[in-house]
Amino acid sequence: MKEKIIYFDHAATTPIKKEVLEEMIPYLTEQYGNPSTIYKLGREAKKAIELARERVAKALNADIEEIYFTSGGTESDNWALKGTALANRDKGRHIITTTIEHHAVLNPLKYLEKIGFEVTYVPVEPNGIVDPNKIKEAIREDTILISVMLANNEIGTIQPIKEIAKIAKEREIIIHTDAVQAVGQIPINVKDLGIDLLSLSAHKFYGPKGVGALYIRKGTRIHPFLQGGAQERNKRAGTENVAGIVGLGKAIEIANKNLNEYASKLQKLRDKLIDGVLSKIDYVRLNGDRYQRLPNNANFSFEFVEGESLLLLLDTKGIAASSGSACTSGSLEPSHVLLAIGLEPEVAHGSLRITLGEDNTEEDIDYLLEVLPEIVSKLREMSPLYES
Amino acid sequence: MKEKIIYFDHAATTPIKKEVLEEMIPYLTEQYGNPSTIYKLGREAKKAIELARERVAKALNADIEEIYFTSGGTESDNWALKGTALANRDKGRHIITTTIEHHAVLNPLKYLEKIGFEVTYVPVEPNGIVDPNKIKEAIREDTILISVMLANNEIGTIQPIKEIAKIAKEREIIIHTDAVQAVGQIPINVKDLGIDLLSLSAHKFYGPKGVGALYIRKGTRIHPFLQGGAQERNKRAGTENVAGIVGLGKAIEIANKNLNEYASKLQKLRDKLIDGVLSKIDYVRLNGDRYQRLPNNANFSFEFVEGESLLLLLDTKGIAASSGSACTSGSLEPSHVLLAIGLEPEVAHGSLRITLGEDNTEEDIDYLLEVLPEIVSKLREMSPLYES
Amino acid sequence: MYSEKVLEHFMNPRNVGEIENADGVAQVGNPKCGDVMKMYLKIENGVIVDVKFKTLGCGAAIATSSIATEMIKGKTIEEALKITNKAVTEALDGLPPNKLHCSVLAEEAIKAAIEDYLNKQKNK
Amino acid sequence: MYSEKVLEHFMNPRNVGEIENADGVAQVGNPKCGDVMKMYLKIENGVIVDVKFKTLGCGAAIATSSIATEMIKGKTIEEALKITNKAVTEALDGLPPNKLHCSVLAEEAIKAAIEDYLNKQKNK
Ligand SMILES: Cc1ncc(COP(=O)(O)O)c(C=O)c1O
Ligand SMILES: Cc1ncc(COP(=O)(O)O)c(C=O)c1O
Ligand code: FES
Ligand code: FES
Repeated sequence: MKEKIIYFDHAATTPIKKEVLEEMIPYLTEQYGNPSTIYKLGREAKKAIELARERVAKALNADIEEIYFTSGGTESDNWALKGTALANRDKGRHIITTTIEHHAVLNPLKYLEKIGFEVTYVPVEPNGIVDPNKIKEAIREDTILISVMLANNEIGTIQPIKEIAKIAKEREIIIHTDAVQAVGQIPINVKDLGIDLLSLSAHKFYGPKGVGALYIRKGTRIHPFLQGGAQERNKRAGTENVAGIVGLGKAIEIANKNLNEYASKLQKLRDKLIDGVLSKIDYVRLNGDRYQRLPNNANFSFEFVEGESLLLLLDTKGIAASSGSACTSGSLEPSHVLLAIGLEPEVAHGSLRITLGEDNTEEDIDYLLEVLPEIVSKLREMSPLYES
Repeated sequence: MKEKIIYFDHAATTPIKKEVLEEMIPYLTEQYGNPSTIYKLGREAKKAIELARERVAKALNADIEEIYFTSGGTESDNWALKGTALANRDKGRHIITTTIEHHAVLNPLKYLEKIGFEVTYVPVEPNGIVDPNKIKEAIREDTILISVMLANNEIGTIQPIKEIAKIAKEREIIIHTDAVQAVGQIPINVKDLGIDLLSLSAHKFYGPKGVGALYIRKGTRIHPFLQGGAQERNKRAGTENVAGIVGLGKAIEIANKNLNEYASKLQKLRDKLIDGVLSKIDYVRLNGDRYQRLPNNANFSFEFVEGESLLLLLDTKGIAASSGSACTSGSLEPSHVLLAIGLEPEVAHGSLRITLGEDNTEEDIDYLLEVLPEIVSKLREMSPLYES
Repeated sequence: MYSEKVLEHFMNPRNVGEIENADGVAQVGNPKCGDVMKMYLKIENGVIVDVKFKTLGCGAAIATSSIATEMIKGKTIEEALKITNKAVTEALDGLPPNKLHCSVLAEEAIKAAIEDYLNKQKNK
Repeated sequence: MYSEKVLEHFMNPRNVGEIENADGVAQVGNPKCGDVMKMYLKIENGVIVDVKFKTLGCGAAIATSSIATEMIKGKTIEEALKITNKAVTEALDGLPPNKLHCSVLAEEAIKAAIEDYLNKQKNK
């Protein structure tokens, strides 16, 4: 058993970068002013927030006034969807999304269905990518909103948002993208993508948990979601999480600067991992497109293995990873994403998601390739369904 | 001009206590696991959250499963109001509140009015306290919710929530209280108060900004507000702000332990301040009841003075304070609270809120009592309306 | 989430394997999550003298299989039939609420394997 | 939020006070926020030779009063009438968006005080 933890779950969350925490610390200590106040202590906090806003805007090629801070990806998604649906319900009540969105998109949409909206869930192709033509076909007279994620959190597939945004714009439909998994992994340019709304969450790119942002293109009709004080130009109330926002700003700045280097390093490790697993283990498949995926994501399904057991055994070897198994989720349903790409529930059950980060090394991959086959064998030997 | 800042704006926000930050730091550094994950790093984060939940429950005399973490007081208020209104709209569409609530209550209620609810705003007495009988008189057949704050953020008046809750319960009406200003200042016992929902925010009691909690009595009908993942037992989605939640838990534990000592110290300073200001300055009034107010709050109105100017001059003397002047607010309306207790707009305009904290000393009060009369005189001399 | 006891049984499960020519065998599935458990019994004079299992499932499923086999080994059929999922859960120092259903699998597997034995006896 | 220039004028306002027997006097109020500004002019041969003000209002109101009096002192009436709230704002290195209305008060006070002077002249 190794002492050190090998962390392979960067899609779940990432550690805060040292430089990020360093910029946060003053706002957790002496710079405690409330940014809405008028005296120096408050003005300093306000300035820090505005610098963070500038950094986010720069990273996304947005205008500064188009960035609003939130409590994370979930709030950004809730706000984007409920805020635009309700503000545009005079125009129509139809919304289009895909079958592989995060629950932070699917559950608000389910709620909107309950209160009178209609949602079309466009299926994805077996490679985990949605066909823009199918989005186009789903459009109706009364479609007001399309929400498609930029990159999937389980299988890492990158969606053709630019094409979808173009289709949306031709019909004057609002287009939102959940970029929570994409920020810091692939270049993002909101103007080039042509989108109206984009959600992001700091803890996915080496920033703190509990802070995110929503990009809202100027002119987009949207209601506030958190109502109260006049913060965020009356669009998002609540005393600002100053330290968190400062951390988000610094983290996105660093992520954007290192993007190419980071991505090519991780992609190399990822490919080594994928090749290694596929060649060393039987009855295994790679989930999601082999190439059009995030540089840090690999997702496998092993037959005759259950994901939670796999994770627990990896944990005993000092490896932290994730699974779409029903047994790891409170809901007892296997991952809706794996089912959406056509996996049988039993197979979805035996899935393993490895998501790499900047501290991972070739040796980490070697170690995983050493212990994983043993663990899979051990579990298969215990399985009543497996015949070796 | 003093070098050190004398901070008199603890109702706006408080610095994070050293012991609180110390407990947070591991969760900003090596303990970065996502609490929803199954491996050790995630389980540690989960444990930390559950300890915090226990501490909050203990401080409020609630059950552990009745505490839900949020992104702050504003989210707690939004959730409490919109969540219960929508979940109980089959029973009725009438809501009762007061004229002195925080915007985090008033603005969600305005939104609910837009979508078909009716809201009665019960006026308060000139001392800034609501008469429970007036709440009772406002109740209708279709009243589903009453929301009255425990203590007011501007004038510090403490409201008779226990009596109001009793009235509500007789009629099976849900009762929410915004305790954002009360926590850490006065003892709170949710069972004794007899309330269904209570909002709090960590940064008001020496915890971090951007994290709060909502107490939801078991059996209260309420919809989730942030929808997505299965966090917080499916009631509040989003990757948890682990460090923030840990900070909240530690801060409320300390606040509760030191409550009596803290309150009696601040009350003494407050009384010295009130007596000093009222005796040293002309044309001044104390806003809010002289006795039934938070131990740390003093709120004055000076005629022939405008609040923002007052704050700016105090700032140059190293004093941080607050005002309900229109000029300090984005909205250009003077404080709705000061208008609600019967002040003329001109008088509300010249208000000064001093809210004390544990680091304040007698010397701080002496210093304020020395510089404030000079500043008020200087401004009055500049006023075209003042005749000395 | 899991108790030390659960983790210990999960990591070192007792009685994993098969029994050739077992006197009672049954495979049960958990409809809730798709997990599968197979139980083999060797029975002499109404006493369970040996038991083995194979399980495809979560940590709780494997741990409950393991402890359940320990609990019935050496017991009479009547005693074994009295073992409930509650007893199994308690023996493991509890399970998280969303994992309680996993322990039902173990109870069912024991019952089904004994039933298989009794049926075989009848048909002898 | 405020520029250094605004804060400097706020803290050290120029030309505060009254002029006895002023040639033009006017008091204007800002309906938006309730602030009040009073302007006193001493005018000789069509030139503003002295100016004083009193203001009850926010930092921006006081700073704009102060700089506006500086801007018109020594100017002819015609020149003074051309001074807009925009010019006043620019001279202060800008104002926050929600404080732009404050500078209108200064422009109005100048205009009203000159008007008062012109009316008095007519009635002489
Ligand atoms: C694609 C996607 N959307 C939304 C979220 C929600 O973000 P958060 O948990 O920060 O609220 C996540 C991560 O959990 C995600 O991966
Ligand atoms: C009474 C009251 N309610 C609600 C809030 C909102 O809390 P937060 O700003 O932490 O969201 C505040 C403070 O701003 C408050 O004083
Ligand atoms: S048996 Fe599958 S969740 Fe436990
Ligand atoms: S004049 Fe009142 S806000 Fe500036």
